[in-house]
Amino acid sequence: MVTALAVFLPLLGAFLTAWLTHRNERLSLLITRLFLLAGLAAILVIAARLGAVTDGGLENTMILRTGVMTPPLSIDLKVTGWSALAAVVVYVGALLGVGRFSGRIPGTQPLLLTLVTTSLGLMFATDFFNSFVFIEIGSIITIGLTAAGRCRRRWEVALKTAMISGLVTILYLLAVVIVYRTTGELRLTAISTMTGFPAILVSGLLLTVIMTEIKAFPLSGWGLDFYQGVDKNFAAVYSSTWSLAVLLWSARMLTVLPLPDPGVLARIGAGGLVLGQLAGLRQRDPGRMMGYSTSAYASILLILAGTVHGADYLSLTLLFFTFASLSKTTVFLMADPEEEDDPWKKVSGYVLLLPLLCITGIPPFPVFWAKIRMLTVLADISPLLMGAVILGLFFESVYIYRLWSSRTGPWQKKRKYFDAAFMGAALLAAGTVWTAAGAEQGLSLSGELFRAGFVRDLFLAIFAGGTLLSLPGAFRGGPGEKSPAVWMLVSGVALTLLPLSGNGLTFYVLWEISAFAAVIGVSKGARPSEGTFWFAVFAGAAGYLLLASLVLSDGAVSSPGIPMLLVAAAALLKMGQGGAHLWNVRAYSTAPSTMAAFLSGTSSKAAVFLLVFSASAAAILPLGTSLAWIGALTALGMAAMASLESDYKKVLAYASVSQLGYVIMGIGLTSVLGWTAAIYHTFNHFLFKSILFLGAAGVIARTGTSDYDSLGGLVKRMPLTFTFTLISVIAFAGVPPLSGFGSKWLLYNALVEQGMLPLALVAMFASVVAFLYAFRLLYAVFLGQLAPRHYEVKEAPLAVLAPQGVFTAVLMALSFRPTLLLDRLVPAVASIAGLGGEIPVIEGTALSTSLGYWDAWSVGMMVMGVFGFAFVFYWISGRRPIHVGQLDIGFAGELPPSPEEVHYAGDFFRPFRRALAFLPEIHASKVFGGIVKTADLAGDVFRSLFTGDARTYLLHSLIILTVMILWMKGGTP
Amino acid sequence: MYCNKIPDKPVDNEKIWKKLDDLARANSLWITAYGTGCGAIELRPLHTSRFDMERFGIAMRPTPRQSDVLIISGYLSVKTLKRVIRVYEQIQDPKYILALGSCTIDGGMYFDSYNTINILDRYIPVDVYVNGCMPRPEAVIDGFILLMKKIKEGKAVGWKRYKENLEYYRKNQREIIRNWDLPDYNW
Amino acid sequence: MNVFYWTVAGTASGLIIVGLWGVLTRKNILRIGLAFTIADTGVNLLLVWSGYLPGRTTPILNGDVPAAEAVSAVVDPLPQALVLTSIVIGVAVAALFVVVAVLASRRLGTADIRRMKELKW
Amino acid sequence: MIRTLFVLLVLLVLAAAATSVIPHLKMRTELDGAGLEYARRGLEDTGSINLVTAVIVAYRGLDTLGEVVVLFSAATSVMLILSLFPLGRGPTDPSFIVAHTARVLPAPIMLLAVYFTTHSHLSPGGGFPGGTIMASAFLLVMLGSSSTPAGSKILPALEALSGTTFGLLGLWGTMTLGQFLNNRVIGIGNPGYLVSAGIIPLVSLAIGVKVASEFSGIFAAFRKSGGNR
Amino acid sequence: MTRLLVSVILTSLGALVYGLLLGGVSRVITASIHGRIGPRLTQNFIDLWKLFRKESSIHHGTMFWMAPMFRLTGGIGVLLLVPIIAGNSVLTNMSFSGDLLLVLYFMFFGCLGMALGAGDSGHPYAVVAVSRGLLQMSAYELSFSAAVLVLALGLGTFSIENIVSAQQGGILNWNVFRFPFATAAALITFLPMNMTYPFNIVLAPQEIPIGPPTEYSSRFLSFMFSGRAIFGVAKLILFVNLFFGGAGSWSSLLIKTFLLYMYPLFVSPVFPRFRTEQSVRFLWFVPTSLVAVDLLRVIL
Repeated sequence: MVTALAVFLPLLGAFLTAWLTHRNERLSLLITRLFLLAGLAAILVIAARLGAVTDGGLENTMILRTGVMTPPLSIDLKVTGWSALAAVVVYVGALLGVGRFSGRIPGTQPLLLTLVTTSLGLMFATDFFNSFVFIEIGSIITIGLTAAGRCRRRWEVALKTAMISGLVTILYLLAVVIVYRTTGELRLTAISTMTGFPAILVSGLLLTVIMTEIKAFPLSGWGLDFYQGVDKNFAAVYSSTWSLAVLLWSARMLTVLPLPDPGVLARIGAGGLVLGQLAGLRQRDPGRMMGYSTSAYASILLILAGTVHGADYLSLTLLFFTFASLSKTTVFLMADPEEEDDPWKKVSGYVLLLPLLCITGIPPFPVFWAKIRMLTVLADISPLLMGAVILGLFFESVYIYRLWSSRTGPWQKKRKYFDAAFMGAALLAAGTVWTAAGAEQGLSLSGELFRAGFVRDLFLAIFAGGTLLSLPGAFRGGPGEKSPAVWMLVSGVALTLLPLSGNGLTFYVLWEISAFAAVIGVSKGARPSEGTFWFAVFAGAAGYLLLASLVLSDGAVSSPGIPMLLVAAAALLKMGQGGAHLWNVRAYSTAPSTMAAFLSGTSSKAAVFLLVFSASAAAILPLGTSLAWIGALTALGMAAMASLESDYKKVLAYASVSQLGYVIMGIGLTSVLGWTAAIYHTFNHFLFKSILFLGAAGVIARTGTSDYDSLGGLVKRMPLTFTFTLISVIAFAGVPPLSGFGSKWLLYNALVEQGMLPLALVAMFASVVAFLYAFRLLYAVFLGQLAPRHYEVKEAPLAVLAPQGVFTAVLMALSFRPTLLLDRLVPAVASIAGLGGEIPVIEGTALSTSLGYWDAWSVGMMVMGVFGFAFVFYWISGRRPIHVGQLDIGFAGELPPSPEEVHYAGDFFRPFRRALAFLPEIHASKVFGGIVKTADLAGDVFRSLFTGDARTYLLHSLIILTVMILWMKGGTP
Repeated sequence: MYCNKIPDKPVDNEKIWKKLDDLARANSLWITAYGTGCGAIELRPLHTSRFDMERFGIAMRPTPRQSDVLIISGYLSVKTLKRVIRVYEQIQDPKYILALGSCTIDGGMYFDSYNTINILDRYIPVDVYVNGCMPRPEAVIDGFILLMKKIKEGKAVGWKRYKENLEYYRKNQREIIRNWDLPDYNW
Repeated sequence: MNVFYWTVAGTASGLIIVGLWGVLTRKNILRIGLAFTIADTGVNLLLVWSGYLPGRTTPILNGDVPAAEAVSAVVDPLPQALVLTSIVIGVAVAALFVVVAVLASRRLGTADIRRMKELKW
Repeated sequence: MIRTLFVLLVLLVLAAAATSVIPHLKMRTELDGAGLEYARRGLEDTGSINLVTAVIVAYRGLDTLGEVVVLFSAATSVMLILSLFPLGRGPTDPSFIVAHTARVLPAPIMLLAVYFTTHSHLSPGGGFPGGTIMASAFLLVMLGSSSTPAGSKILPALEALSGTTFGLLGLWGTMTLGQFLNNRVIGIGNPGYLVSAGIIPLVSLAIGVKVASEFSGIFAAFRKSGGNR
Repeated sequence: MTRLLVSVILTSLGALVYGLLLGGVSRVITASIHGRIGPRLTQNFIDLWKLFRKESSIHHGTMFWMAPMFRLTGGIGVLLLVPIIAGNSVLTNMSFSGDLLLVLYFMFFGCLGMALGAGDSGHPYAVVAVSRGLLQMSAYELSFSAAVLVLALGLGTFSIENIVSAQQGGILNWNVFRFPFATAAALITFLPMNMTYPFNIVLAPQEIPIGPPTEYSSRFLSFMFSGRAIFGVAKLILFVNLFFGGAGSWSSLLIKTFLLYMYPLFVSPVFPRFRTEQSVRFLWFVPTSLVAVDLLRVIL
């Protein structure tokens, strides 16, 4: 009874509202809501009875018999726990959308209610012809509501939809004829008993129908047009009701198709995923992007159907499609259909983020759990297939990020746009919590992960300390920036938990949370879109690589080398090595400065942590030399780039990547000395890069610019900031007695010990080139002439100054007593299995290897002594000099024109540029631009399939049908 | 942007080293390489092996900060005077002025020009005049030797005079330089 | 009888192919709708055809056909039921298609489907 | 031209590929499958002499409900679209013949329709043909005048009523026999009589009224959309 | 400790005197090459004293103030880190606190301080010169450190004392003969290191008077001169230690350093000045390819 009510209540409501709708609109809307609520209650009761949320509950069944007798004579509606949960989503989607859509367009309520009944009917249908009836109702309502919706291109969309449904009708009925004639009945399960050519024909017909209906590439053309042109609020309803129902019905259909080889489905799906999403890369229209995303999910369905079976299949499809649908509904609810060109114009990306991240399947959002399990299965079947799927998913995330990052509008205040959307977001959040709580765990990374010990604690200290100290300054954004504090905190907490995570999956989840919280933090900057987009793309890529490695190392098929390779690639991307610095530069320079400090100082260390801890030394050994070379060349190239750059934050970004190159080099050496150098340098880099970026934050907060040409002379206004920056610059330049020299010393010892002299040379050259940008940074910002417009500039705010002070104190302590750290670090590194080479000896304050020795304490004392002596001697030896004005310079007897003209900061190293002129200009932006262009071109080839002519889409369907029939016919004897 | 502090009046309080100091100053005269007029061409031969001024410890410095001697090489126009004042004041004490040619003494052949300085000593304190139009390098070296002698005797005190009578010099300077825009003292 | 059977099947298939050909090549949207109806008719014919049994009567068990002999006397009732549904659906879809097509051609000023390509790529 | 040829090629290849199914679709000489069962026990199960009606209304009643919903959706959509986007072309005056026919014929047509509808379980016919015929009567009335008939006001009410009736009749089955749309909720009576076959006549009636009101609604919507004289 | 202190002070003073004297000698020799008489040998002392005793001086800010100290500290520091006479326990000074790598990197200390002071002076020429100087430094450090690393790898040590002791026992054991190409490269880089022609782009008085110290005067300048003199001596000793067998006694130290000091004198007076990018490219390619020969020898 409850089942019948759950299915048919909306229909009764539809009959009622059809009568009411033009008489009393408000009452009609109220009744619509009431019926939907009643239906929701009913379906919830059913779900509870079936125990749908418990283990195995998805397969529990409840049958609603209709007519007389039993199937095959009559028709059953079968509710499983699986479909009951989906039905809940259908109701929720309809409830969310009814106000935004039907409230706006009177007379649509009966159709909406009918659509709910139909969706449920389709999901529960067990009869072949009965499904057809439901499909037809759904199509008719879709056409009707599309035509009735508020959108300029409604006719085109409605017509295309109508033509598609016309073709589907014909193909489906042909299948009905064949099925009935060969099996004598019309139950869905009967189809699977078919054999021979009829089976092939029916499979072909149905597969074409399904691919068209679920909008799987290459039959997705009409779906793309649909999402682009349709009333976005109708799309909201459509996604959670009809679209979901068709997906789930298709999910069941695909299991009963009498295909000769179900693996074909996975191949079609994977191919469609890659090519279809490739075509979507260049997409700019937000509605169409959602169409492409739908097409991605359609492909995922095909892949699942070809590879996963049983209870897994049920839970995976459910997780994927319900949450994707709900997310899409939420996204569409935020749209303003009155805005024809960009319905999301007024929506800030911040609001869109939750549903969009949900769609891309970033952990801990529910789709992620489904994704990782799907990939696990695929990894066992074919790593190649898995790779293709990951590539396709990555493409999807790229345009989704673009959609998100291009939204820069202010927070939309109008309540009417957001009540439903917020509810959708809340539901998503709840779903996230719920699925995360029940998520399956137990995957692990290869190697000896998460050894407790000093190294782990060191990273813990870096993550926690970095977060805490970057945070105070983040509460107030710089000029034009919003405060990234919340997201920095989220990211930082996730980072801090990283070393404590118990297994690979947790690690990955925390990694992604940290990355994407950081992405959001970056988006708070003054010019966010570009940097945010690239950061998101690279973080996404790194995440997918890590995911692939995680899944592969868990699987049985592949060799252990490949996961390591992927981990290394992920870490390199994360650290911007080997040309991936594109994102660092763009993100750091557009992010709020404190966020950049956090990213560069603290967050980038996660990649080092990943490398150090996931790589058993044996696994990294084959990659070692290549890693070291990548690190060395990156260190050199980025140092050169930093020298030629004239934006404060970009320079720091290049410098950050360059410095991390040394870390990679050290790790690549796989010796005790190398790893000690790498970890020691990591800690150093954490200190000085945090100081530098926080200093930059202070400067930018006070002056409002990060351009070298408009800064200068700030030492007179911000002496403390200058002092801290000076110390950290001396440190990273590796000049004794400050701590940067320590890491260099260890590194060269390691390099020479391994006989890698060319590498040592490149490293040496890089560290000399580092002087160029180090000095330029100090000079252009703090020294030279103070521009008159900065006369009133005050010292940086305490919130960034105090942390700098703390960092500097640690840095100084470490400079004079590096053994404070090395005492513990060296034994800890030495105890890591598989690391070769000699172990440096620590005696007192001195450190020695068979090659050389270094006593930081005595060097420090000597420098302090000589310096102090010189100072005192100068002080007592004569009169005090007179402090003169900034323009009191020997200027050939002239008065200098103005401070700005005398300040020589732009194109500071022009001779360097000239000297480098013999090199071809290889900018990472050009390389990546080339990659993007190639992908675009390739995508354009596939995009050109979608000519916009509905007849072409029909022809595609027919061609696919023909090809499939011929293919399967050829495939079976 | 400019330091407007008027320099303190010089005091002789370091008697102990004075002899040694004067000796060193006399034997290490660094010239500001600054040609103010036609006579600058006569200075170049001083570098050559024929005249070789380095044997007296005389060297050219490209910046007033590091030099001791300013050579006024010929007539000064009003325009140049302004620059000379600035360069001279930027030289650190003790500093000396060697004026070359008749023009610096009484205006020479340009005595009636509307735009030249006739009596240089009214504007900046000259320690040694070398007459001639132009004086030959030998004469210049002779002037240097005279200057060295004066320094050793402690008589080359133009810089002290300038500081003590700054108001006087400034008045004269301001009289002739109409668009006066220099700071109170050019540090 | 076999000839009749296959003739019907052939006609039906022909209708479908002609209909599809019309759908794929005509430019006027109303003609496309008509072509759909043609193909639909073909499919319906095929549906009825599939329930055909030679020499049998309608499945109404009145005096002519005793209930006991029904099994050997009547044709298959199911396709007939299905085709009824199918026809009704066809009518409904056709009605909607016509409305949309007419309104589209009125609003867009053309009935040429090649002009309705604003949404693409 | 190339396009046409290509389309033709695709269709022919498809057809050629599909011909392999011919051996599997040979003419049947005996009933089998579900058809056999219907013929064997249809009368017994449903009490309907007309086996097609038994299949439509009783065995596969859900399909029929769906069918009704299809019509309902299409009608609602058409009405909705036409009300939003009026065609803006008014009706012409009916010709003399039409006007007079419209006065005479509707009554006998209605009679036929009612017979069709109520005797669905006894003879060829049923809710759909009956309803369509009823709608044709309405159409005739409408064509006979140049305005929308006054009766069209009650069409939505009729539609709602009949639709709800259909639904409730179905739920009745669920409540009593646990089977939606079971026609035996009130006993199947004596096959061959008007009052027999359970609720089949009632359902047919509901279907008839529903279909009639929907079609009429579509006609009325067209007329309204054009604007009354 | 006291001995160390005394040694440190004496070494520094000695190096100052020696450096100034060498400067004087070089001026005299240059003058001779020009056909002039040239200044007195003690001219540099006179100049230094004069500068130190100037009556007034100006400064531009804290970094400007501190730069000469940086310079001095850099010079003295390098001097103290290099063992002056092998086997002499006193004159090894502070060399126990770091090896060759430390010396290499400590050489930047003074340069960095100087550059900062120049930057703080606000004079554009000073900064242009710093830009040139840093560029040139980045270029010559490449080949110099390459040469040094070849030595370190070839001899298996970074310790200067060990490098010196490895060269004992005959002139053919000197690194100049064991690693001739590396030594040649290092000797080429010795020219830009001492800012002599043709690499005199930093102090180019005719272009950018006179580079970083443009604004320095009086005592600041005297500190700078002292620092430069000491640093020059330190570099000489370092070169002698690295390539010319080190110094076993005072006499050999003086002879070797003197000869090494003379070598630029015979190059610089006859060359014009490179442009910055020419200099940089020359230093990138020519000495580095020389080192590469020895590098290949060592590796293979």
